[in-house]
Amino acid sequence: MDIAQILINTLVRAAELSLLAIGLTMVFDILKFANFAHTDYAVLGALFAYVFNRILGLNLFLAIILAAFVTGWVGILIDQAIFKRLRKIGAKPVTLMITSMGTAIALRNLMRLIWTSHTKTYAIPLQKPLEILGARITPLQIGIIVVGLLSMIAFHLLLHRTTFGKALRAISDNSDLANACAIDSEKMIKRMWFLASAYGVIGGSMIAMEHLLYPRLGFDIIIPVFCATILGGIGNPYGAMLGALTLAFAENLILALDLAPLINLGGLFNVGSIQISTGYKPAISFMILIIVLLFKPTGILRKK
Amino acid sequence: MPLLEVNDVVSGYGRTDVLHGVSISIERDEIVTIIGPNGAGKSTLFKTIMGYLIPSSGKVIFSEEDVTRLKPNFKVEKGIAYVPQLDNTFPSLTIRENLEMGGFSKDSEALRQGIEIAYSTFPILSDRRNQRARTLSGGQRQMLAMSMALMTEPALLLLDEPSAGLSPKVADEVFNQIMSLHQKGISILIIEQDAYRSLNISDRGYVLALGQNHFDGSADTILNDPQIKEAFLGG
Amino acid sequence: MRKYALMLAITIMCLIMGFGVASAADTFKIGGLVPITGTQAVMAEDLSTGLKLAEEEVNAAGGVLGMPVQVIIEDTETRPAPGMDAARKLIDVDKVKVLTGGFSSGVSLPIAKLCQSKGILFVVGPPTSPLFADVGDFVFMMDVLDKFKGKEIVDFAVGDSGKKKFGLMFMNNAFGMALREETINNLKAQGAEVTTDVVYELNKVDYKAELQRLFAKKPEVIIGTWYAKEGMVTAKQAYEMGFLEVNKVPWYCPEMVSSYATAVKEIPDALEGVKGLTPLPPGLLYTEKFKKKMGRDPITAYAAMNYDAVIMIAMAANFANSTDPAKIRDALWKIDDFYRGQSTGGDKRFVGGGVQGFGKYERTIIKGGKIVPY
Amino acid sequence: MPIINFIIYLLTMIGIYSLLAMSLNFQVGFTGLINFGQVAFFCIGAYTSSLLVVNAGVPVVVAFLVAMALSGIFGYIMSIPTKSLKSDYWAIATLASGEIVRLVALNEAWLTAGPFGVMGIPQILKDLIPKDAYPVFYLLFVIACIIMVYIFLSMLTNSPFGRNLKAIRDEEELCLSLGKDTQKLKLQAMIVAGTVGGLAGSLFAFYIQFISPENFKPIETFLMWAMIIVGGRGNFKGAIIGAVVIQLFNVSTRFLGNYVPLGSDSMAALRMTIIGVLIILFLLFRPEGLIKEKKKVYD
Amino acid sequence: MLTIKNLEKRFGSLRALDDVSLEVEDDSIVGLIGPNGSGKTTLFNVVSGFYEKDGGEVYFKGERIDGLPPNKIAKKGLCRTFQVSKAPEKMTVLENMLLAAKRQLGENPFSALFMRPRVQKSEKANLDMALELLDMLQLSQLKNDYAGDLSGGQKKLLSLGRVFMLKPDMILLDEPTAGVNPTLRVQLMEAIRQLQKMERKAFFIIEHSMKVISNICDKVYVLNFGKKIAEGTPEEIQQNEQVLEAYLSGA
Repeated sequence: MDIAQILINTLVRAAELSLLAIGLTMVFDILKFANFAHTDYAVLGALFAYVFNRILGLNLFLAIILAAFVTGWVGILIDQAIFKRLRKIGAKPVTLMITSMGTAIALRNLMRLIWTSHTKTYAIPLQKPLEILGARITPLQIGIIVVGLLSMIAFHLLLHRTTFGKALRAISDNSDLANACAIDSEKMIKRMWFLASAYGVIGGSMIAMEHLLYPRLGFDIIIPVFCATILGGIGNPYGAMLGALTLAFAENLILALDLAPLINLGGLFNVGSIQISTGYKPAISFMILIIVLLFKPTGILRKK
Repeated sequence: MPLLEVNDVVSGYGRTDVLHGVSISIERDEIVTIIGPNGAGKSTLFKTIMGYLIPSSGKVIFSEEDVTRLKPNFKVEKGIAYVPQLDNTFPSLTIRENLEMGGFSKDSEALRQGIEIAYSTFPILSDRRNQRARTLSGGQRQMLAMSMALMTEPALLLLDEPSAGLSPKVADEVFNQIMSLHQKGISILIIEQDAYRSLNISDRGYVLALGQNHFDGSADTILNDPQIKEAFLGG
Repeated sequence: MRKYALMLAITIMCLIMGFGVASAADTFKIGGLVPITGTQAVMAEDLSTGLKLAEEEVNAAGGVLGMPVQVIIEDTETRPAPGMDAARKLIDVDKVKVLTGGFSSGVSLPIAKLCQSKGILFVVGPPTSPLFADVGDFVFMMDVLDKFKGKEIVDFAVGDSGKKKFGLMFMNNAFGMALREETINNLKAQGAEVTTDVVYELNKVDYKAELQRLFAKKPEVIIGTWYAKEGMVTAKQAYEMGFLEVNKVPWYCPEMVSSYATAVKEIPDALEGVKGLTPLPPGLLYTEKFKKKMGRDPITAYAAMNYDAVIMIAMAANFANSTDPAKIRDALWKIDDFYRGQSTGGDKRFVGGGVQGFGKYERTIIKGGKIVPY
Repeated sequence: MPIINFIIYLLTMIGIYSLLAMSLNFQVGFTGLINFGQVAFFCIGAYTSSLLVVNAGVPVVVAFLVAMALSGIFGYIMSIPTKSLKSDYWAIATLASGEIVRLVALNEAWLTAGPFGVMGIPQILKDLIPKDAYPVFYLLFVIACIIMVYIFLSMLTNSPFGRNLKAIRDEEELCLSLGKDTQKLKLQAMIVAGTVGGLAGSLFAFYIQFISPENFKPIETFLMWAMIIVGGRGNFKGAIIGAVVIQLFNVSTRFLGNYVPLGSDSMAALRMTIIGVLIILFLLFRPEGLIKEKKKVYD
Repeated sequence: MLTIKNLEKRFGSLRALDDVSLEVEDDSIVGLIGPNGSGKTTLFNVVSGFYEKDGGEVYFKGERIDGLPPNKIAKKGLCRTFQVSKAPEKMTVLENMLLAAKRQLGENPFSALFMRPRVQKSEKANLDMALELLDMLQLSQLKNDYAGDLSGGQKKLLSLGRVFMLKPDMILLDEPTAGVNPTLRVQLMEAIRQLQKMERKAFFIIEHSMKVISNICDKVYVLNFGKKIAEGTPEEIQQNEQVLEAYLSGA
């Protein structure tokens, strides 16, 4: 077992996941529903970035920023067209959740219609790994961890230092009272969608850089993102980060764990190495999710 | 011309009407109390005035302007402030942040001044400015809620059961505070369920029952009317 | 009520209009099953092109029994149920007597059973599961069985590297698991040791934990196979984790083209020196035609199998002078000696159970961003 | 007539899906349990019955019953967390449990043959029915099952038991205050739904005669949801109508390719886009679906 | 019938119930009054099992019931209504009434399927009883309307009807007359008193209207700040200094 490598892999994955989880948790916090389309927004943004980067030849960094901006508006647009109407007729959160599932399917296939199912990559060269403490890490991965960290700090500052952030927290606490404080909650919700989608795009583009990009990607990453979000306690941005870390660590650790010493009990039995089949890797996040939900339904960090 | 006029308002939740044609009015510099049993529609009336609920008929007129369909946040900007009954602060925000939220529409200079005023009026808020609002006691919470509402420098203040859950002593303090606000020239509309204390400081009162005006008149009339006393004041 | 009656009416209209067109004209129809959507959709365009190229070529040469050939392509969505929808539609609505194509064994196997029971000829394109051989006499295969491929890759890897400790990484589906089983059997027969045996789920974006596991017991040689998407991600991550250093631990892949066709273009440096088998070269004729039609190189060699399948079906029908599936079936056994195919080395002779017995695999290596003969 | 064969095939598949949609509607429309793991019942039913027949040589009837029982038991297991979880958390947990069931089928190859799937599932009563009439026979069998399930579920939902379920859906606390053991009721509802789902799975397995884990991906659950949203929740006619609409739509778009100048990839993408949009439009503008929940009127 | 000993309930730092002890005798009507936020509804929620207590004991008919889930408590014959009446949106008034009926055979899926004649017979009996009650509550013309469409007062009446359907030994009523029109209110009180006399049921009522309380209650408890500050007959309570100070504040 190579602890250093496991830790590095964990950090990279956690950085990507938590950027996505934050947007999800924010929407849940304010609008009280789980947005199944969230990762598809992220992928849409990553595809925009691909267009800007590969087709218009923009610098990748600029391309992602621009894509985040554009997708932020898409998030607002979808909210105005769909979710706002449902809010107006007082739909239950569950209805919103199912609607977001429909939105996810429509959006994902629309992307396929436009960009085809083929995989895409950004114009970045292959990374040569550096060796740190016996573990390998690429400059891009360091970048991802740094961007992840910076985004988290930025998010924290946003929530606690800006009027907008405070207003968001206020709406999350008590939206009626927020209205009585002259806070235009619809306007704040618009900005919140912009922010959630934009953060998602940063996460999505980082996944696209580090791994691959294709229209179905959103569906392939939604479960771990949900898992991280719930693990940390839905509606809590710090929980989302912690959840992402925990999940990433568990995924990397559990496959590396050798259960034999546990069963042998110091020589009582003699079993060769017993490891969980890698075929069950996708089940790890599910199992963690279910176990957490069963024993601590509010997640690791209780909300507020 | 009254400051606020509610004209024959029919309003409610979804398909169920709670108010069946309620009319009230408040002049400038008045304290008015609305009493009535639970379920009479008092809170619904406030929510309709504030714009959380849009009436199916009737009008809400504030400063000679029809504001019936205005959203709550715009009403606040027009000069109506509202202190809800129990959930009237943001528990996870600090006291300072709560005050900032109260003055959300103000620019930073006005905001700073407003906060200073709030601190000087209620020194306890100043002492605990960086603590979260959920740590406050009931009376302190009520003071914070009122300070928040005052941040917008309103012309009219709506108070939903300001003494709910408070001990008599603290409730007295709250009512003293209401008096001093009134002296600063703010008109005040209070909902109370058991309303001796608030009627005592009020100019006029309305009695609401089953979503309709039941009675109105000066505070003394109401306090001394034996029928009302028996039916609504629990005496 | 009115609304839903209207909707039903519209849907039924669509169906009837579909029926109307589908049963037109005097043509020889071949059903082509292609995974247009779903997990294998990346190769769909190539696979369809393989079918269409053959169709054009046959028609240019006069068609079948004087009739033009029409290949009707249907989407299997890479899932068994819609695959079944597609096959049923082709057989029952379009009235095709011959089917070809297919991709996943899991999707194509129930279709093969259906064809056998209905007396429809199914010339399976790319799938390689040995289970097809047992279905019956109406089912033929254009690709070489996993059994041959497993032996071939083990011979290559053991002989070439001279090492005995193997790490395996195969995808968790019918194709991957069959190949894995054959590989393990052959390795054992050669006295080699399997240190780690990793199976992975398709359509994930992170395979670092699997790679970590693969290398945990210090294997000396790696054998593994992927599809384009997973091949790209795994190669990239293995390289970044320092696991793809072929001079230390050589990598062998039984399916070079389908595993690395995308990756070799995007990240050639990472894959430099990876060796493996290529069921090619597709005949120059095919590659050129493909290039002319699509303006690019083919991604996958499997498309050539679809091409071969259509050509052989047409030849057999002409030879039998009939469009009856049973007669075409018999004719297939007679023409296979004469046909030089475009896939798996060109030899398209069937052996027992209607499977390919003599396909050749070329040993290849990735050099300078290209898969070249080793 | 081959076209008739295709229509019979289509109707059979619609029938199987409408069973699944009815089972889901029983959970969602009547009990208010938001189950995103409905496909698990389908999977367990299909695997249990086919493995029992293929590997253990159990008579088909017994295999069907065991399959229904096992998938009912899985319903029971799924219902346990409803005690402590809010409905949206539970929904996500069911999504996970549906996938776990599929992963077990995929990875426990000693039992399920893993990715290779279960081959050689025999046809029911093959020897007694002439080959040409078999599809019609099976269709009739499926229809008979639908009628039985329809009557069975309608009897349940019209009984005091069904009334309790509706009360849970609308006001769970009230139900508690009236002395109803809501947890037990949910559990019973999930068992009933699981049993029906298991039946659908068995019917599917013995119709297609080959099952593999690929049949049971989350997308299936999504299609079932589309059916009950379009058809209407809180009544079983809606589930059947929904299954008809969604399945016909799915198949008819195959024919649309003849008229619309789009590649097949785009066509398939368009089809799913339309289903997604359809769901959104229904939820926005006709939330009760094509068929409204029927008001129970006493005179 | 109901004995509460030293009951405590905290929400964070707030003591919602602080060492409350009280008793409700067999076939009596007991009132519970106190200002808003004094813990009346909390007390009901703890007694009926919706909240978990933080200390103390609750006995019903000599049996300890604290810690039991709400449905078990209701089954034992201790039923309640809610302050804001709950009305299942898509169930008719009559369905609501039938829902409440006790020990229905058809609640078990098996008997619902296989013992239909007997289920239908008990349904018929319940239906008759429900119609009778609806008549009394003047709701019979609304019997086939959705409960969600009723007005607040009508919902209150419906919730009373539901509780009567349960035939409990003791009923906790949370503001049964709020929002009900005055003529009906009198009838309602009359009904409660009759029920108490005829069927020997005990009532425990949260009320605001002193008139109601003094009309029908045998005994009254007063809560303030989660503490019991007084108990006695309605006349005694109206004279009690402490009560006047806290509850009637300055009158």
